Amino acid sequence: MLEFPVWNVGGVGHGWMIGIIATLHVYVSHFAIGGGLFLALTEHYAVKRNDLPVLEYLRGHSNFFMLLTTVFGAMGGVGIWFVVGNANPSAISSLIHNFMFFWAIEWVVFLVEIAFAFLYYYSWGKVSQKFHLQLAWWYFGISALSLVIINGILTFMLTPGKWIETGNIWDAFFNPSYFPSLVLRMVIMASIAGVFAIVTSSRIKVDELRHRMLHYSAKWLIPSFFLMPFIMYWYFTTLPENVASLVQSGIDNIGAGNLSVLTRLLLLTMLLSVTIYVVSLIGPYFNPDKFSFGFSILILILGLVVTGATESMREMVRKPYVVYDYLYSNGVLKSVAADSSNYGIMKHNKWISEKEITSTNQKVVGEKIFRIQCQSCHTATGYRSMKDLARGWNREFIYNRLASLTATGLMPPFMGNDPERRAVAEYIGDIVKAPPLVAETTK
Amino acid sequence: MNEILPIPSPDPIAVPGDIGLILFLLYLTFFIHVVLMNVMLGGIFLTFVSELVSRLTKDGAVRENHIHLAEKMGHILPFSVSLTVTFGIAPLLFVQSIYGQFFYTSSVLMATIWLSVVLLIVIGYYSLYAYTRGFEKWANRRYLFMGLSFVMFATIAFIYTNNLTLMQTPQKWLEIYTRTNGSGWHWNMDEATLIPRYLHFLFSSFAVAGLLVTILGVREADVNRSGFMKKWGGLWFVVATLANVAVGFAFYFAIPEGPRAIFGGSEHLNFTIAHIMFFVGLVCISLTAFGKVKPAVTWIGVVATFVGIAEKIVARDHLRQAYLKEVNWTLDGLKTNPQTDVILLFFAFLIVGTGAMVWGIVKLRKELKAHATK
Amino acid sequence: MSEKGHVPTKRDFMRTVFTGGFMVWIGAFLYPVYRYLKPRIEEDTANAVQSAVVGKKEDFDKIPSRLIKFGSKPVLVIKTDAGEIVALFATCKHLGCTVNYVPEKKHIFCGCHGGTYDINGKNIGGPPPSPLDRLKVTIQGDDVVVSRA
Amino acid sequence: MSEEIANKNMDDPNIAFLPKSVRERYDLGWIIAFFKHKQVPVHKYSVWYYMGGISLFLFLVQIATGVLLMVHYNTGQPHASVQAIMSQVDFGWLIRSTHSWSANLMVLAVFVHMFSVFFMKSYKYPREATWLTGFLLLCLCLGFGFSGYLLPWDQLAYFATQIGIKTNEALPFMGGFIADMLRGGKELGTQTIERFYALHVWVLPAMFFGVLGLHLAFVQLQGIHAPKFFEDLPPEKKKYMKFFPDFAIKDVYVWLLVMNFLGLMAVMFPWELGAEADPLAPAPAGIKPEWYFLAMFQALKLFPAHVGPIEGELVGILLFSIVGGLWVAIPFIDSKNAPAWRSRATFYFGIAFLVGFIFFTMWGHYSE
Repeated sequence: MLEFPVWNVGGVGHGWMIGIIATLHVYVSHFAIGGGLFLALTEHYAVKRNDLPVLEYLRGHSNFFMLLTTVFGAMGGVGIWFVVGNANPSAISSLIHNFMFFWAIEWVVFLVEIAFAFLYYYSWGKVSQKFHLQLAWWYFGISALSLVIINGILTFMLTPGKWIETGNIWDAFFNPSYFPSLVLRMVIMASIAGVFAIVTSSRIKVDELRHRMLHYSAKWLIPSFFLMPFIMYWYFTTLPENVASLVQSGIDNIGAGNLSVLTRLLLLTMLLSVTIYVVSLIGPYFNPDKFSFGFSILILILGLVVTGATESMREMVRKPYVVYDYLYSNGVLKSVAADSSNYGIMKHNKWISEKEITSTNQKVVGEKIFRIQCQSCHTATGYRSMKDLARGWNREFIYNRLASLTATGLMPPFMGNDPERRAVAEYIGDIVKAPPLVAETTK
Repeated sequence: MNEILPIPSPDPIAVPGDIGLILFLLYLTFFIHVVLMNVMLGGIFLTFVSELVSRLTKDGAVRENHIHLAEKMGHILPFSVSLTVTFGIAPLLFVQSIYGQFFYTSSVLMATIWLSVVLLIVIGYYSLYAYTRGFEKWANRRYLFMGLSFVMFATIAFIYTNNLTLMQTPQKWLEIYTRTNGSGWHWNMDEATLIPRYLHFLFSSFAVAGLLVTILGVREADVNRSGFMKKWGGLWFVVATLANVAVGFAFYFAIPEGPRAIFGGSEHLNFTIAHIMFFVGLVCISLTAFGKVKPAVTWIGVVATFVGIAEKIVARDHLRQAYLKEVNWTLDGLKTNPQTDVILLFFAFLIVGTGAMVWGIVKLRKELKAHATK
Repeated sequence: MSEKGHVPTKRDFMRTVFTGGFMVWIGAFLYPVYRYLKPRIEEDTANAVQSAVVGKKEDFDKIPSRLIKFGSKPVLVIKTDAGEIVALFATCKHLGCTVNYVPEKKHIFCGCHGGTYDINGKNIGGPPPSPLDRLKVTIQGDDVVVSRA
Repeated sequence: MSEEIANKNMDDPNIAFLPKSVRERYDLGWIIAFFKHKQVPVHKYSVWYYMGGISLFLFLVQIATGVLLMVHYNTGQPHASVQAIMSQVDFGWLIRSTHSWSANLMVLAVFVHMFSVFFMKSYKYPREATWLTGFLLLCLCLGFGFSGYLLPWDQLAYFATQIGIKTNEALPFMGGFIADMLRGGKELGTQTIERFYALHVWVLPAMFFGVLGLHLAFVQLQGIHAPKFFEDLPPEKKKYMKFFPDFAIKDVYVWLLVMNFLGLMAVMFPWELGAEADPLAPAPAGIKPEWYFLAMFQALKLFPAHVGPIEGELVGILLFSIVGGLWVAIPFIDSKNAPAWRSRATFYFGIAFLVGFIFFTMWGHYSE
């Protein structure tokens, strides 16, 4: 579409803006579900054994849980919505036009979830144990339902599957990676619940209870550690590209296309998650008496970094699309992109106040076109910068390169006619301080 | 569509439901959002005022009444934030499906400010919790939390007013984008309706919060406190509503003539009913506050006010359509492709979800009673 | 430590689980090291594919270029405007990506870092330090045969 | 081994985790007992006690990755072989990036360790020798950095090394000799690589192991130093934790975290390899040495070409030598019975040194 104005965030880049908010939100919202299971199951055992100290701990933990998930978790979701709307309106518009009523359903579920979170928290000690436990299970069930729904929208972006041909909403929702992703997230959230429980447990004042709860919380990390590799493998088999070969290319060659970052993120994910597992076993599980709050915070941070790594992996695999095979990262429809060199960006995007390219405004217009088309992923001198990526290129080469962007398999085509392409090449040429073109090659 | 203005084309995917249905859902959820938002924003302000009064007054009885009210509000307000936010999501979703091309554009033009809303809510929300949780512990300083929270939410309201006025004036967009260089830092200050519109909403929130205090007064068992709350709440309602008449006129005349014409035409009936309702509300609440009447009178006033608000919400959207008609955009131009099965599923969820909440609350009240008597 | 006839407890089980996990962890570290040290089976040029038929002559009239597998290596076969058929190892001299022929521009392009070669494999732009390796092309009857030079 | 000792070993709870076959043959209980006996003071600066351990850990990483790099590195084709490591050998880029990152982090950790030791005044009697060996280790670290930096033989490495050696050449009497010995000739060339390689993988490690052994032995023999305020506490207020297992387990966490940080950096910001060094090409603009030499490099620029009859650079180097000499001699200046003013002066000298170091490094980093 390329008809929206573009928010200019300087060197940070849209990717980081979205990435930071999304990572925090994913972390906390998975905790909102896994933590629900933790509360319900732990309360179930505590009630069964009439273990009052544990119930007292749960009350404190649920206070932390409620304050974190109903405020920070909820606002994070809104934050993603806002920031994606600002950074990539075409993408959010596509999703809303497809999934509006699924989102409406998600909203109903969220509303009920929040209501039950409050009911659960504020009824501690004021109602029968049986009813309170019931509320806990209700909360968990409803929050898991919210994942069941939002998962359809999330996975759609990566694997729209048959929707591309049929346009059928159910094909979009139950897309190829729907189920592996759902199971993956269910397993992850149990371990995130464990991580947060380790944090609150390490604050318990009574030694005996602290040791017991640390030991117990650490167990929550074990299932995901063993199940994860299999589920990951299942998930990868449903992905569009041959991910295995992408990963291999990153193993032997760091330069071969930027997709080597996928391998690197995968390695990082393994390293960090295994460390979390080892630390939580050596510490909270086997030696709870030698474990302190400070180290639990470090586990928490490691968990956040893993979340960030896996989420950006998901983004990486999707390149160059935001909705695979349908909408490119910069908001260009694949169907429109077919005729890229005759597109005439200035005709379609009326946000460029200059109406014609002249030798004097060439670079200004070039910058504006760059901003519209490239800034969803690149910046001039900051994140994924032209300064680094085009270092050492001459202007003619940049000009030619812009015509063959799709050859990388990572980028959408340049949408624009010859003078527009020349204008962008001149702009980038200035960034990398390329020598000016000799007069006859410029028209 | 307009050839010169930089309005993006509508999304190539059709709107997934009947426009009338979506507008109905938009009005319904927005109505609930507005009432909750008014309770929240006005409530925070009134509580802040109560805090100040209790600090400045020398009269022990007045102080006690205000502190009691502040504590009561302190328990309600965090819920109201949560519900306001949640009920804000739905209308925002519906509005994007219909007015997306305008709404996204204006959001991008003020993106930095727009995004900061999220941070401001988090701060305002946590500071409310700090107020409630630290009511005893930080008795001397707790009013600061309430003040901070008010500043946050009042700013958010202002940002919303900026964005929603900006979205209906595409004529100004290109100039703004060129001037700000896309930095996303734009306050829509040159908009004539901005300030009156904002004050109109702000005063409404004081009025609705006053209404809430009145209702709390009616339901209060302690005669002394009940009298105080009815008077204090009613006073806020009456004063804020009267002030809104003045602001309303300013707002009305700030609207450009073209869109304004609808109030003489298609919206005339709608508008008249709304004003009659507000008048009824004003009379009933005044009687509650300053006379001795049955609770039924109060409830009539409440219902009348709510009907008035609902009418105004419909009128607000019609005004937006009138604005956009100026740039040759109408609802008729939208393609629709209703996803009937998903819509039915949505209603099923709505019914079952409401049922679940009702079950939870009813059972909770029963349990609370049973537990208390034990 | 455990005595004879000792019934395994949950804690013992957990120790096993932990040890198992720890082994996996160590393995995860050793795997890259193993891959790093594992000799790359260098192509034994004496025994490798020496020549291959890559198609009929007239195949190249319709589609001027094709990428074929020569043993385990990709080879690019292009028919030039002059009618000559050129065969080149399609491995970029920069970092070993597979290059691609761009018919509109009549040059060979590497998508990884934007290296360009002319139709004869000479490096003309971007980072590649040297030309692509050429193969010998002979016409035997109708068949186009590519062989190591 | 006598039956008696074997029996004692069998019952020693300290080594119960070892298999029976080991316990009946070797008398190992005393090692664990020694570490269990050793205590670490617990106070607000305890966190600095991890720095030495971190440095050690990073050194171990250096050995492991360094040995792996030797497998594919070829002094005959330095640049091409590193290029191959980066783009052909499986996980070669990972090993090299880890080696480079770990090297830098190790230098950083050693610096932090040194300053924390300095400000806790741990160098004082009777730990002078620990300080001296520590200083030697720092010098060896810098030597590792300097020699290792050249080995990939790219433009940056070439010119940064060129500058480094030239600076040395300014020294009177010995300067030219040292420079020639380092270069293996009058010019920096491929013969230099052989020398640097020998230094980097053989000479320096051998020296490092020896000095490190001494350094650790001193620490073990004398125990961990506690700052004065802790020593002055009444005995009942002094808190200690056992080195083993309490401190050791925390050390493990810290090492794991450092390892993750290292992995994060190596994976997300892999080390780059520039174009092959070409002695004939003009030096690219803004050549700078590695950050740990940057402060010196920047400070040297301040000196005018000539100070009186002497070359400015020489004056600078002499000045650095004096400061360095003072730094080494700290334990003897601020000695056991030194008057209070000398102790204070030492402290301010340390502050000035630290601030100056950071200031010049930043300046060097941000100047063109």
